[in-house]
Amino acid sequence: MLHTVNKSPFQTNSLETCLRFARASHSVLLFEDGIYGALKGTRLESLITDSLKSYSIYVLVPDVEARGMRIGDVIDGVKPVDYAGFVDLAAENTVQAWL
Amino acid sequence: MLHTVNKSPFQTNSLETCLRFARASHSVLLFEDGIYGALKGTRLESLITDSLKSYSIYVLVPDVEARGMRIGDVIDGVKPVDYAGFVDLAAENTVQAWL
Amino acid sequence: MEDEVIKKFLYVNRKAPYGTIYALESLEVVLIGAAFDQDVSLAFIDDGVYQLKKDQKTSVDSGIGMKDFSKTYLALGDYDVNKIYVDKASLDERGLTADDLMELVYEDEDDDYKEKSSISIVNQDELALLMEQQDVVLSF
Amino acid sequence: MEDEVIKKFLYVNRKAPYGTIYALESLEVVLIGAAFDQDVSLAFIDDGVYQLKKDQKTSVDSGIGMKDFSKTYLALGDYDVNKIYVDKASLDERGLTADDLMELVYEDEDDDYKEKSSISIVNQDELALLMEQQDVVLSF
Amino acid sequence: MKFGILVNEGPYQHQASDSAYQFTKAALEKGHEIFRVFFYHDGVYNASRLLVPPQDDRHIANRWSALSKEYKLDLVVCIAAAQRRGMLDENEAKRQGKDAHNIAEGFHISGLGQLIEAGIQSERLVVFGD
Amino acid sequence: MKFGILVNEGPYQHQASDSAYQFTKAALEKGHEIFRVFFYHDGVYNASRLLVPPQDDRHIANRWSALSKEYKLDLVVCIAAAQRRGMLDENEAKRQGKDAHNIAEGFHISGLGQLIEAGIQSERLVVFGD
Repeated sequence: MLHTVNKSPFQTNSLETCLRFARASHSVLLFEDGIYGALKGTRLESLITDSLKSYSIYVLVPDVEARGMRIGDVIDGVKPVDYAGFVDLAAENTVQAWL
Repeated sequence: MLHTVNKSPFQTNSLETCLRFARASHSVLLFEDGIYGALKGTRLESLITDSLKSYSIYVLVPDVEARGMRIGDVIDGVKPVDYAGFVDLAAENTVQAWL
Repeated sequence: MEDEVIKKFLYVNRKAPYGTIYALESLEVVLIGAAFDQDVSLAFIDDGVYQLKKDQKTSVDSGIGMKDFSKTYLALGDYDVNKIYVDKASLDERGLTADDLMELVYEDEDDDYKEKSSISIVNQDELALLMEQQDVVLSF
Repeated sequence: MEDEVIKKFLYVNRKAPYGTIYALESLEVVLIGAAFDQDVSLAFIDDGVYQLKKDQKTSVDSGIGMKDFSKTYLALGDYDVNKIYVDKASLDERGLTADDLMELVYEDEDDDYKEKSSISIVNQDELALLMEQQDVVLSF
Repeated sequence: MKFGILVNEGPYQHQASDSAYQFTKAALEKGHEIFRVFFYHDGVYNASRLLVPPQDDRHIANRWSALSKEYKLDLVVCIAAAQRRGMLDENEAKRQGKDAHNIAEGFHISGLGQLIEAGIQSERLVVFGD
Repeated sequence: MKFGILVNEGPYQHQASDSAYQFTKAALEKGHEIFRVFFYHDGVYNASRLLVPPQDDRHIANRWSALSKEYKLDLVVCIAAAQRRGMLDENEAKRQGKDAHNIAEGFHISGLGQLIEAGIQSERLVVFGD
């Protein structure tokens, strides 16, 4: 199962709820304003680093770069993908969007 | 100054930020999905009861009733208003919307 | 053959009614979808649980000037949409219980048409398992 | 006389760029508003602080397929929009500092056209005071 | 008192336009003046003449038009936001070489300066959005 | 693999339509099939033929139309959501007694059943919204 989150975790509760329902073997993709959850040094960093122990988290690089961040700003262990990588993830899993 | 909040405090951080900037002598109006912050018995009830010590909080009754709640479900001390009351509050204060 | 495939559809509702149209237009999809004989479940999570609050009261000419569409949920049972899952944690943090929700029921044709509740209040592990079993998840 | 009124306008920006259009269209109001010779301030709070992040990189033909509009903030000084307040708590919880933001400057005509920073990083009491002094608050 | 109103969201999807309407109506009924209602962002969609809501639902554009007629309300749609979103009046359609236009009676298209002017001339500006 | 795509927000205001477009394009370029793109809620506004975005910006409706032409994409606009929001094709305009219509080339209006069918016939349904 692929969970997608497109909202900033500072603005809405989508990421928080998504992580409540994500399970081992699932994947989570952060894109659009959701990429803010994947960044180092924020108040929410531990939410992600803890989650990485249980399942894979991906971040959409074009959304990261548009917002002035670079791969180096992303938490270690979060895997970078482009739109083609997003497609691959969706092909491998049923997709649940946390809007 | 009148602060208006139209989002559910469970979904977004608008109420939380609003309360961070509200000051004594200000007023806060909860309307639309913002009315959920004014209800008794929620996880966030103390956020409102604490705030009531410093400033006035209002809730728009038509929005409360539409959502299946009644005045009795509203935290004691939060003042009910209708649209005319909303107009009065806006006439008395500069308005800042926390969208 | 392909047309006879039965898939598991889950509608995930996480937004409050009236503040946005998602609740209403999600319900419209569910009603149309009911004609397709798929295996349909509805989940209400976060502010989505407020959609099922009883005693909603507004009309085009009073209140907030929008019609009360909550009665439509009561018809779901007649459309054979009777697997309605409500996240317990979401109810809890809002101070709500089953008593605050509308009574959504259906007649069980396998059990002498007895009237049964369509609503199951579930914990997050049960809901996570339900999600994993789906073919299609429509989020609103 | 009425046309010569100078009012205090505050633009409050609380949303991230690109995910929604509010940042871009807010900036369009500020630029048009600059022609009206009012007393203009901008506040960046919550995800709004991300609007000022330097190194934004996208174009219609690459990245997310949207143009990078962040360069427009650099022009604000030329429009005499030079009171830009950034909420420190919002930066802090995002792990950002002044160094992460674009350098927005203006030439101070009262001080031999020296180049000065338009950005003030302020705490919430300073920002609350600023809000209280306004005549018009436009929120995006 | 003189109010200015800013509507930032389109009809039906968000309650913003409904709340703005109820506020505006209540203000007028109390004898206040509404200097202008300005439609910005997706708010420009409120000005569509082509809405066909279900029969038992409110007609958001007509409701604004009717209020405008009754109280001589100034309903202004931001031209930049409207162009981007496909809301055009007859003049704009001609100018842009488009074969149709869709602005309802009572609304007119103008620049963002009209919003700033509403801020200056009104004693209060009230914003309704998402 | 066969994908279905659901777009729940209008052009420009939210990134949903942009992300859906980039996803759809990437999927097609990888050789996947797109069974249908369904526009619901404010997503129906993506189908407007009247958009006039700034010259240096993307044209969201044209971009979808072009992709539809290149790959024979099925772009379906929900009729109920479209009526409510003033998005009409020529037939609908006639039927509703409206004097204009605004649907762009490549899009067509149909019922919500087309969304359910996309769920049934596609191996994956991917939702883009707010």
